[in-house]
Amino acid sequence: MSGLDQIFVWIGHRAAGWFPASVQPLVSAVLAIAGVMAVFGTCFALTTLAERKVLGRMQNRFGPNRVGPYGLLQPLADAVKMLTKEDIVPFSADKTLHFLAPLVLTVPVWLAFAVLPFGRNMSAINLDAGILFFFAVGSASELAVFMAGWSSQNKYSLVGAMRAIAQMISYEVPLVLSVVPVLMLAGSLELNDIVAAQGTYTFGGLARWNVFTPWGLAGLILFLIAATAESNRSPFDLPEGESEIIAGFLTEYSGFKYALFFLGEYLGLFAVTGLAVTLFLGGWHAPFQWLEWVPSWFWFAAKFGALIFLFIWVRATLPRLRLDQLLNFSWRFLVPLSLINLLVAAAWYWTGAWKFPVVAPIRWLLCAALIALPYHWLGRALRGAMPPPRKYIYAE
Amino acid sequence: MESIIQYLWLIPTAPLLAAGAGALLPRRRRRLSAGLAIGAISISFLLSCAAFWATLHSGRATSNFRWFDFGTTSVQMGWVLDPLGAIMAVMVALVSLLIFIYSLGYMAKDENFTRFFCFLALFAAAMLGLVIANSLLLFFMCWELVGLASYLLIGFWFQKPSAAAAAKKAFIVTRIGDLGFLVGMLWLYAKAGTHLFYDHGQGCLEPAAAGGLVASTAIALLIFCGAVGKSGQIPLHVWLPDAMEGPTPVSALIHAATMVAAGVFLIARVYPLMTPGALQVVTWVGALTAVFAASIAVAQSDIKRILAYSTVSQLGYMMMGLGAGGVAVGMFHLTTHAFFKALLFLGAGSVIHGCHEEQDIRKMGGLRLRLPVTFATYAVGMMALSGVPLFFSGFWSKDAILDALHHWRGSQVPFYLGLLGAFLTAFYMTRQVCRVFLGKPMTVEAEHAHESPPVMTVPLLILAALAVMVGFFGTPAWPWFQAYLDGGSAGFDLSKLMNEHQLPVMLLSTALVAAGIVWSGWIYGRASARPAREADPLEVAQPALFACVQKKFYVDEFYDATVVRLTTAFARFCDWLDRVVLGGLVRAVCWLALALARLDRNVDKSVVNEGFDIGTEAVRGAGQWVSRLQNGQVQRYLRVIGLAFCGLLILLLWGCA
Amino acid sequence: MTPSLNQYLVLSALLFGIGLAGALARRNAVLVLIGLELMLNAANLNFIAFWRFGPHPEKLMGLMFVLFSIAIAAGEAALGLALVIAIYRHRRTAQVDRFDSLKG
Amino acid sequence: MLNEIAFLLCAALTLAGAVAAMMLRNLVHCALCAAGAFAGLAAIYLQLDAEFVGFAQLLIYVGAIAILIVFTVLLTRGAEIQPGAASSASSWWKGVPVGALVLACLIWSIMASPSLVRLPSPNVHAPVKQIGEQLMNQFVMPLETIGLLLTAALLGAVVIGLREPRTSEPNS
Repeated sequence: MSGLDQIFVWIGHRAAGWFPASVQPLVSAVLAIAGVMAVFGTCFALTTLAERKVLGRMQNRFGPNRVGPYGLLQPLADAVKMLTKEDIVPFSADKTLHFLAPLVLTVPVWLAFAVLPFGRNMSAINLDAGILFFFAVGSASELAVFMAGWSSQNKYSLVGAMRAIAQMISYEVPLVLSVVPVLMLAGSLELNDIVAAQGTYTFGGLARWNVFTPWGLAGLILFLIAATAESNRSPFDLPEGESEIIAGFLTEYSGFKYALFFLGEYLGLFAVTGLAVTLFLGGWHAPFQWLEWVPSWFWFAAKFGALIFLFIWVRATLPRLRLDQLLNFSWRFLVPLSLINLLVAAAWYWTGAWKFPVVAPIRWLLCAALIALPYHWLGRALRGAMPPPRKYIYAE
Repeated sequence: MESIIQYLWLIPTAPLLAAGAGALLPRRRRRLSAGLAIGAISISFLLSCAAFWATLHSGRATSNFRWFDFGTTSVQMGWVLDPLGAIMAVMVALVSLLIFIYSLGYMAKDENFTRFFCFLALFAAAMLGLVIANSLLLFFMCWELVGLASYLLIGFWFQKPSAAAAAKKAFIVTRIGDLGFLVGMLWLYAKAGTHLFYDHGQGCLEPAAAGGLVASTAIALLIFCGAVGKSGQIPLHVWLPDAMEGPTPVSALIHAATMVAAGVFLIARVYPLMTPGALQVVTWVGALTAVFAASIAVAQSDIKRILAYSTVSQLGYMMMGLGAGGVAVGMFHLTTHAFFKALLFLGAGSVIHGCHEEQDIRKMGGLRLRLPVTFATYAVGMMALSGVPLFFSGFWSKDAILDALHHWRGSQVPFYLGLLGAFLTAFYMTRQVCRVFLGKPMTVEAEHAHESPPVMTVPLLILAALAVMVGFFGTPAWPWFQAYLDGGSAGFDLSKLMNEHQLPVMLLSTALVAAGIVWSGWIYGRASARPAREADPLEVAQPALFACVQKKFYVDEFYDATVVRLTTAFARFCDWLDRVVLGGLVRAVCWLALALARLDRNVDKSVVNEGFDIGTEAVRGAGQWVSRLQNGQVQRYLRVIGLAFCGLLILLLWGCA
Repeated sequence: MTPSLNQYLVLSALLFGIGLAGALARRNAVLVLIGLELMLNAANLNFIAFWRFGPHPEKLMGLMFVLFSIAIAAGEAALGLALVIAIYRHRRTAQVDRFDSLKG
Repeated sequence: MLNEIAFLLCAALTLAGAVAAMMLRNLVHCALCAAGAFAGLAAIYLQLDAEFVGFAQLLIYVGAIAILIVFTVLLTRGAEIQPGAASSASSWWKGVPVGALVLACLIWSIMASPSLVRLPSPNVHAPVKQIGEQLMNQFVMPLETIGLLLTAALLGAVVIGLREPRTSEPNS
């Protein structure tokens, strides 16, 4: 409970204190919003740079290194470029929707950050149904994508939009289902409660994060896969696959609107990453009890950064999926597996009442087996369901 | 005792499970099926030994349970463990085990090996269930199951018409006896009110119930009918020789050692019901059967048929023993006979196997050199059956029967018949051994005969050892067997062997046996040197009598001429009745129905149809009118609903205001 | 000053009327379905309003009703739209006034 | 005052969306306007302290049903062909008067009930936990039934939507 831990809270209180009491709640809310927007706006800029640098390193090249020291000013240059570009609207486009689409995408995504706890006492609002709020505002992005694709009156845009919606609908199911075990075990939809439920320590100081349980581990992996697909990132970037449909629903966008889409997609990624940290990785809690003195917001940022790095890494590693593979993977593998994960969580809850020596490893192994065996079988069934690899007759 | 009685049901259940599993196995799983059956019967054997051990120290134990209720009565079933059942269970399980093993070799080439072991296991299960049953009803069920298994196994080679016929014959003939048994059983239930043998003083065999029975002689005789059928006593003996069409291990197991002894066991089991009058009948039937069958055996030439008639004859001895001497005497002969008759049958099987399925003893000869083990064991069996003194079990058990007959108060005729039977037995067994093993080979097959594999000869050796040893448990000097069955203890007293009651009988029978062996040896020892086609020496001496005996005293022909023809005639009559009388009646009814239908059709056409036509036209018209309301335009429906809603709302508000 | 119950009810009635008029007037099946959804939503609003203004809000009866109603509406929409697509495949039209025969 | 303004704004959004959804010519516009109306209703639910229902409304209506409608519009090519201006006068006069009549009846009945002019109960809140407990206790049978119903609806929709085998189509 050091001062450093609560420094942002303290700053917010002091700043709000300058205003009359009647508008203080409004002011503190505005301040929180401004803080979130500032932090994650910066984060967006840094991430674009980091992504390009990391991708470059992974592909054995340097990445941007011309603008500023180590290329650090590259995001700034990109921003200037984007804002000064001509804003092209196709002649046949539905101009209203073409204009509204980036807004409809970006605004709800900002809303989603309102419920995330970034540190001790550091969430903008404490909603009773926080998770539900998160997913409810996130659902608007599908409409935005459709609006963008349809209003462009371009067949690539429309195909891209349809692909994106199919993908988002398919992966929203496992995304939500993989969250449910956490809610079951925490007994609350409020994110602060979920973080608090992971806030105790066991085995001499190891944190009780959800990821250390079998269902939590499986849930995190399922969640991350579904989140990758939800945010249209590689290897699930079919809606924007350059080599197939130019840029999908983004084809007819340029300039500021394109930048807004870009921003919206990254913010969506940040939001689900933050949710993954909160749900599975213990939120802002330290991994070991003796590390509690480190400020809570630092732990959140560290975990957040690690997951973002993981996303970049995955992008650099895996090739893009085919559409049938994508849908099969979701409906035949992720959805059943996340349903089974519910049962595993129930089993974990139930076995929690067991009382005999060395119960912990036995319980862990039992639940792990409960999820590992379906994983094996479903994986085999999935391999059987996929069409065989194409044969290139003329290439050989 | 208490502990083993709870697991007694496992004895029949183990082979039953093996049979069930074997029935589901595909044909090619030969080893698995045989292994299952042999393993199961081994378990039964071990359990039987444990049960036997338990009975050495204590008396009778029962375990009853309620099978079902109807009304106020409840039908009970249960197991009983007493010396009688225990000795029988051990004997059945041991002989079954040995014969199962023997079958491995004997049936090795048969394509239906799996089925064979399934049936064998089914038989063993039924037989063991019968042995430990504590209810006449359960006994009867197992009894019928045994009959079924016997039917299946006699007809195992059902491709042979003779085997199929023999199976049917065995089934039908024993059914006649079983009918009597069933009637007796029901009568007994009506009188005693229970089928349990022992039920803490309430069972039908216990003094409280059995003492006060009315008409008990009739019941006992009806039950004896079952025994007559199963044990091949006159006049229902005709099926047993024909049953030899089955595979030889089956003959040994079912039709020599165990199943046919079930009739004897039945009488022994219900002995308390047997009144003196009934016992007299038993004795007489047994005596007649013994001599009758033995005399037929003299003139047969099929190696297995000779043994079959010998079995019938020995079963007659057992009946005599039961009738005149009591349970112990009959059961002792049953036990010794089981071992040496199984030995003889298996030896015969070995001979047949060695001679390439040849069964005619006139075509054999000189096999002692080619099948030495078989010869040695067969000789032991032959001497045991003939009753060669002192060392062979048959001597002691037969002697006990003869002794009992000698002291029987009824009549001395059975005693002399028994002596005659003993002489005949020695005669035909010597004849058989001479024909088969001594002399020179009569045919090419006999010359090229070969010894059987160890899987067949080892059971022979074990049975030979048992055929000798079992007898020592029941000598007059040490009557352990009798004492065990009666629940007492026996002391060793050599002087009893020498007392004035037993010694003359013993010497007399010994002399007769010796005479039979010597005479037969004198005749056939020389005859076996002659060619096979030549007539039997006895036939030369007494052609008419020999022919009569060879044709089994024309009993089969007699049955054909009387019972079978009568039945056939009655069946024809029934057929005629069905075709002409009943069929005519049915045809008449049909005509009547047809006429009515024609009438009805006309009425229907002119009256009903017209009416309905008018009615349906009206309905259709109305429907067409109404269907205009339902034209498929959903929006119109919705509009109507909306207007109706307004109307209702206005009415409602009007009412309120 | 907070709005009173009858304001919500009037809003609900307006929504219902608009939905009904649309469902009756428009000929495209999809639009008819949208009209139906609007009417359902008007009913839901009634439930919520009566729950909020009712004497026993702690019993959550209205909320529950609306939750179930929303779930059913989702199923109804999925089925209705699937039917529209299926009919469109057969008839090459999505006009409700052409859907007037039972045979495919 | 603030509440009143918020209510009026949300009501205006909802009604405008609904009217537009029923009157616009382009079906995609109609669908999107309907989504707007649904979102406005969700806001009204939030204002009525029914957080959970509001979010559920947003999630299901905007996230699922609107998308479904849009898909259907595209699959039935409703957005492209508009033969003879779908909103022809003949159908307008068939529908709107009935709608107006019903509306009039409803409004009249509302206005005729003075007991409806009342203020909300104070301090109402519906915590998620309580909703969950009620769903698992008092309403568990309806919940299970709804689950079954949704499963059946899902299967039914899939079966209906499946493309039939080519052979059974007469004109292809």
